[in-house]
Amino acid sequence: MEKYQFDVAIVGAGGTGLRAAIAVAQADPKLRVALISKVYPMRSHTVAAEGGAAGVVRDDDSYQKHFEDTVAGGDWLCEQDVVEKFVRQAPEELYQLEHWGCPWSRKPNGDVNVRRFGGMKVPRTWFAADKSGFHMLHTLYQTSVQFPSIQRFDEHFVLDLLEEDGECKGVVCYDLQNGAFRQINAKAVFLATGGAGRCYLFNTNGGIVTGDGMALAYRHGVPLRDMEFVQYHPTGLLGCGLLMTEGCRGEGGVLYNKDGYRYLQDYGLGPETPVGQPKNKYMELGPRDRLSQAFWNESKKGRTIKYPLGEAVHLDLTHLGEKYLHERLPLICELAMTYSGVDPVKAPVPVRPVVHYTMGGIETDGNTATRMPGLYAGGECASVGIHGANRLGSNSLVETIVFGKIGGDAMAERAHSLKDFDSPELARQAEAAQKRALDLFDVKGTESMSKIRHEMGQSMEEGVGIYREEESMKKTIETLKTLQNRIKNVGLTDRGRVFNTEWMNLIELGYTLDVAQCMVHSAINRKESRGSHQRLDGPDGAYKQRDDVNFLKHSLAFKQEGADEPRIELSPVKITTFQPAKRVYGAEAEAAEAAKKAKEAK
Amino acid sequence: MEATQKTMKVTVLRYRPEQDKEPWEQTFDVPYHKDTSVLEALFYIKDNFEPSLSFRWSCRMAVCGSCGMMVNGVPHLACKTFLRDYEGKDMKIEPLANFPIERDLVVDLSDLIEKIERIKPYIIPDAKNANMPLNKNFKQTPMQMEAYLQFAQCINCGCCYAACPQYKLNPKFIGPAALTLLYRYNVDNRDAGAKLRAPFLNSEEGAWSCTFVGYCSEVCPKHVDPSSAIQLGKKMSATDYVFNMIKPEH
Amino acid sequence: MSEVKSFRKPYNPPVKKMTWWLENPFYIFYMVREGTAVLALFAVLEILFGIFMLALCELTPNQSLTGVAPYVWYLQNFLGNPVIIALNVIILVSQLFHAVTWFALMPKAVRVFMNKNSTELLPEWVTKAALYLGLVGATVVILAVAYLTK
Amino acid sequence: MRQFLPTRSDEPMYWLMFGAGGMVASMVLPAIMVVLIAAGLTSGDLQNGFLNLGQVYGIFSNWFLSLCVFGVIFLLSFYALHRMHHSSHDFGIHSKLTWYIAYGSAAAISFISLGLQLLMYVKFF
Repeated sequence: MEKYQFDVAIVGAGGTGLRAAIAVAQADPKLRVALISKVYPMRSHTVAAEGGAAGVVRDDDSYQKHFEDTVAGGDWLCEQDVVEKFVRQAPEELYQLEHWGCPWSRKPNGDVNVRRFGGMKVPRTWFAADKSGFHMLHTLYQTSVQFPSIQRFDEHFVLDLLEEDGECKGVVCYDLQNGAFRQINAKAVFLATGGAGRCYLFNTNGGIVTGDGMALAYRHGVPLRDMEFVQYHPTGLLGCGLLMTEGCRGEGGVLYNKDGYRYLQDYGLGPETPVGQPKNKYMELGPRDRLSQAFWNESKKGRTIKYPLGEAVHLDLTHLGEKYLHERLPLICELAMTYSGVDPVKAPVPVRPVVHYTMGGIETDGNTATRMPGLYAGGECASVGIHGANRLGSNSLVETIVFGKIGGDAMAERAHSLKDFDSPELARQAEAAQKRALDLFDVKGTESMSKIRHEMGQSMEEGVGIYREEESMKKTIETLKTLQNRIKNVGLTDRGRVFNTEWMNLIELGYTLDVAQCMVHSAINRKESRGSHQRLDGPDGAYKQRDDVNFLKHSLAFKQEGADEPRIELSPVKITTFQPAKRVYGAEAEAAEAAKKAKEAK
Repeated sequence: MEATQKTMKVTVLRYRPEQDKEPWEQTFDVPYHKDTSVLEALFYIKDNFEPSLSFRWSCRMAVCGSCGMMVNGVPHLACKTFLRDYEGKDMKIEPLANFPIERDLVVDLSDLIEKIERIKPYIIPDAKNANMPLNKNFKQTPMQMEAYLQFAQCINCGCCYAACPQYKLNPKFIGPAALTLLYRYNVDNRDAGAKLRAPFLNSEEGAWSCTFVGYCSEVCPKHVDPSSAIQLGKKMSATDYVFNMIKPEH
Repeated sequence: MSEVKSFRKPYNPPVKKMTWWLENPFYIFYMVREGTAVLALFAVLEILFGIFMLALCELTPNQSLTGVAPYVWYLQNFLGNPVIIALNVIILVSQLFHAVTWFALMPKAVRVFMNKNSTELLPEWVTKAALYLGLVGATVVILAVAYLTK
Repeated sequence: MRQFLPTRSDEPMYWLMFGAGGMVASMVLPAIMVVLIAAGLTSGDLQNGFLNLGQVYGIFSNWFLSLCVFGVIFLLSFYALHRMHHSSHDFGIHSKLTWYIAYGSAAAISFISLGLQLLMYVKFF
């Protein structure tokens, strides 16, 4: 097997991975960086992010406000010291991207413009029309090509981490194009592989979002934190689930049920704000979990609109006018036209909640280090602790660059403190990973991979959807257990080594199944409702409430040796200045704030 | 299956490098409805008939640029092309033209990637702005942004290279997407690197290999209009040429 | 990348260097567009031939017919030849076709903003209209002068 | 890592002439063709037909008009042969020879025209 020696190996070349690679290269051009990705960098799913990235720039805004919005939005399950660091570093990183060429939308005077976003008190979302992720990713990719110390391994699929004496010392990957295995020794390994939305059937995610990094860390004993928190985005295009950005509502789009009624006012988000005058944290600009839950309740009341492809509500943008829509939301117009046959200029778009984001991920500290020395993680695949139980829109794009940078700096430091190394043990592990992968060719089973994938997705929607109950979660747990056995009997039809996607998909599905198990086990263990995790059961419906006494804690999912299911533990949440309170939006929030001010005045 | 569902004969070009001497065709009957994309047709084939069929895909929403391929001889994104538009016809899906075929519908894009990276696709600020503090942005009015924004929409799918006869005839040609990106950075008011990019633009394999066929702009799924960027690049290069004649640099 | 075995065997489809353009209507259109240049060259040669024949003549006022025989031959036996007339009609049509394609592409090489504070580009139709106006104007002037001075 | 920079192409010079010539071909040439056709049709009348002797004398004895004719010939020949040179590439012929033939011919056509026109101009006076 070919062997390489690097200082830093980064797995995943999306927003976080690219930012980390640049950070290392800038910290010290002598450090050799391996940037490994199973696709070309610009295919990474960062590309599909639409709305924007939050960073405090306006005079009427402050770090404190961004901090409070984020922590309250996360239902107090955030690491507050990390959030604090995050909001302070966000503007700097956003300006950095601007200097690198990102076409952030502008005000007439030439300064960067910001837009409103759900759950944010003040407009603070930097945006590049509705292609923010696309522009960020391409800017980062194009910027990265000027650093000769970054060696890319495009279309290389990571099979395993290399571990010795409890430290992470590299990865073994497969070159899809050449059909060769490669061992990459590195002093620091950074996982930036994105989320795991593909656990679910209906999601906004690309086909590559299969939770690879999460499963890699999990299999090496690093816990996955808060995996039960899966965000449903309230406005996915009916049928295909493609994302209609929150920016639609930030720009003034409104949601109607079948009676043409703005139903959100019935769910603690009112009173109704006039059409065309969006107000932060009111109505359509409430947080995502609340909006998705409102849809579910409307559906139960029979007030959604029935289409051949399923139930939907209407996202109405028509009052914004053609010129404004084409300037601010060009991609939305294109997507709705192409995939739904609806022109948002003329007619409302049918939308429904769809799985979008995994708040949880690989447990890390505020510097992206996991509990395994040498292993770091950032971006959606990590849980650095800023999203808590519900992520606010436009916090994740900033997360990629802020923690990409922090991780890059941390790894550069570690690389400086270590010498190059190699050992027969690492080679042995690499060979073993190669053998495990190649052994899949010899399985003579009749199971269908696509059936397993479909059943997993279906079962996850039923068990750990917008609302959850013990009963259905148990069913999902059983289903996943049998799928774990069935996947061992998938026979491959083709032994080809070059671009064998059938083989790669099988390994990916293995990763996804592991992550799905962590999600449902974490969920069934959390006997309360918080953020995106809403339960309907418990004695006298006790789990319908937030339970700060028992569950103001992170869930940790550990791999159990010998068992095919994870073990769940709880860990404390870091609270610094912002004590848990009722999470309120709309008029209720304003009343609460007034009361607080009055109290302070006394 | 619904009674209204129709089927289409879809022929896919197959090539397995370890078994086949050259590509061959395989035909499938694919059921479809009004929203079925070519990509979904390929999913159907992979799930139900041929798990070994390989193709690149990811986002399903025409922004990641993975699924460029030839549909009835024309470069398209599979996820943005629909069977309904080929009703009454057969469909033939082939890998992107003008690139070596790696396997089935997967081509070797390394030449495209190398060219994109060759032309220095990043902001090269002038000395005055090189160390701008990170609490300040460059001034860029909406109009200054408009000058390049359209050309920054490229998703690197490779459709324009598959459409370009000049690239077919002379693979040294830097080609539509990379030249568009070059122009995009040259006209960005934050950038001062035009001089460093000029050798690529001015060369025979740069803008001057283009004969303005215009097919790249026709097939571009993001309406980037590369042929326009190249003509504007030619104007830029010609100006540079004339100035260089009047006042040579060395 | 190195001596390690690669399983690659990329297939390079053969390029039909002469006939690639027959595979796609767009390419055929392109080749026809380029082909109009051949006819334009023929028109140039025709004019040059006329100049040559004229230069052979005695160029003093009130010449006898024998002194200007070469040009008269050019006028009557060449330009007057029905084959040449037909050919010239074809050239005329081809150049009008060229004009249409040329004007259609020209806006792509023009990227001007409406005014200093606008993000709106000069619409394509304005550029095109200006070009067609140029064609009509030049045609009217040339034909008028040719008619009036004969 | 030292990158070998490609050399500057001389194409801009020809491209500028091509551009101007293409403009002439699209705007002026149709009218010229109409005149040539008309001249063919009226060639029986040597006194009043199009391009009769008096008229062509008038053109070529006027330095400005003569120069215009030369300009048209010069630009059109470069335009047409430039395009044909590139078309030879489109037919898979990549040889420096076509370059010499194309631009050599265009230059020859222009020089011949210029020479003949000067000759006539001298003859008139």
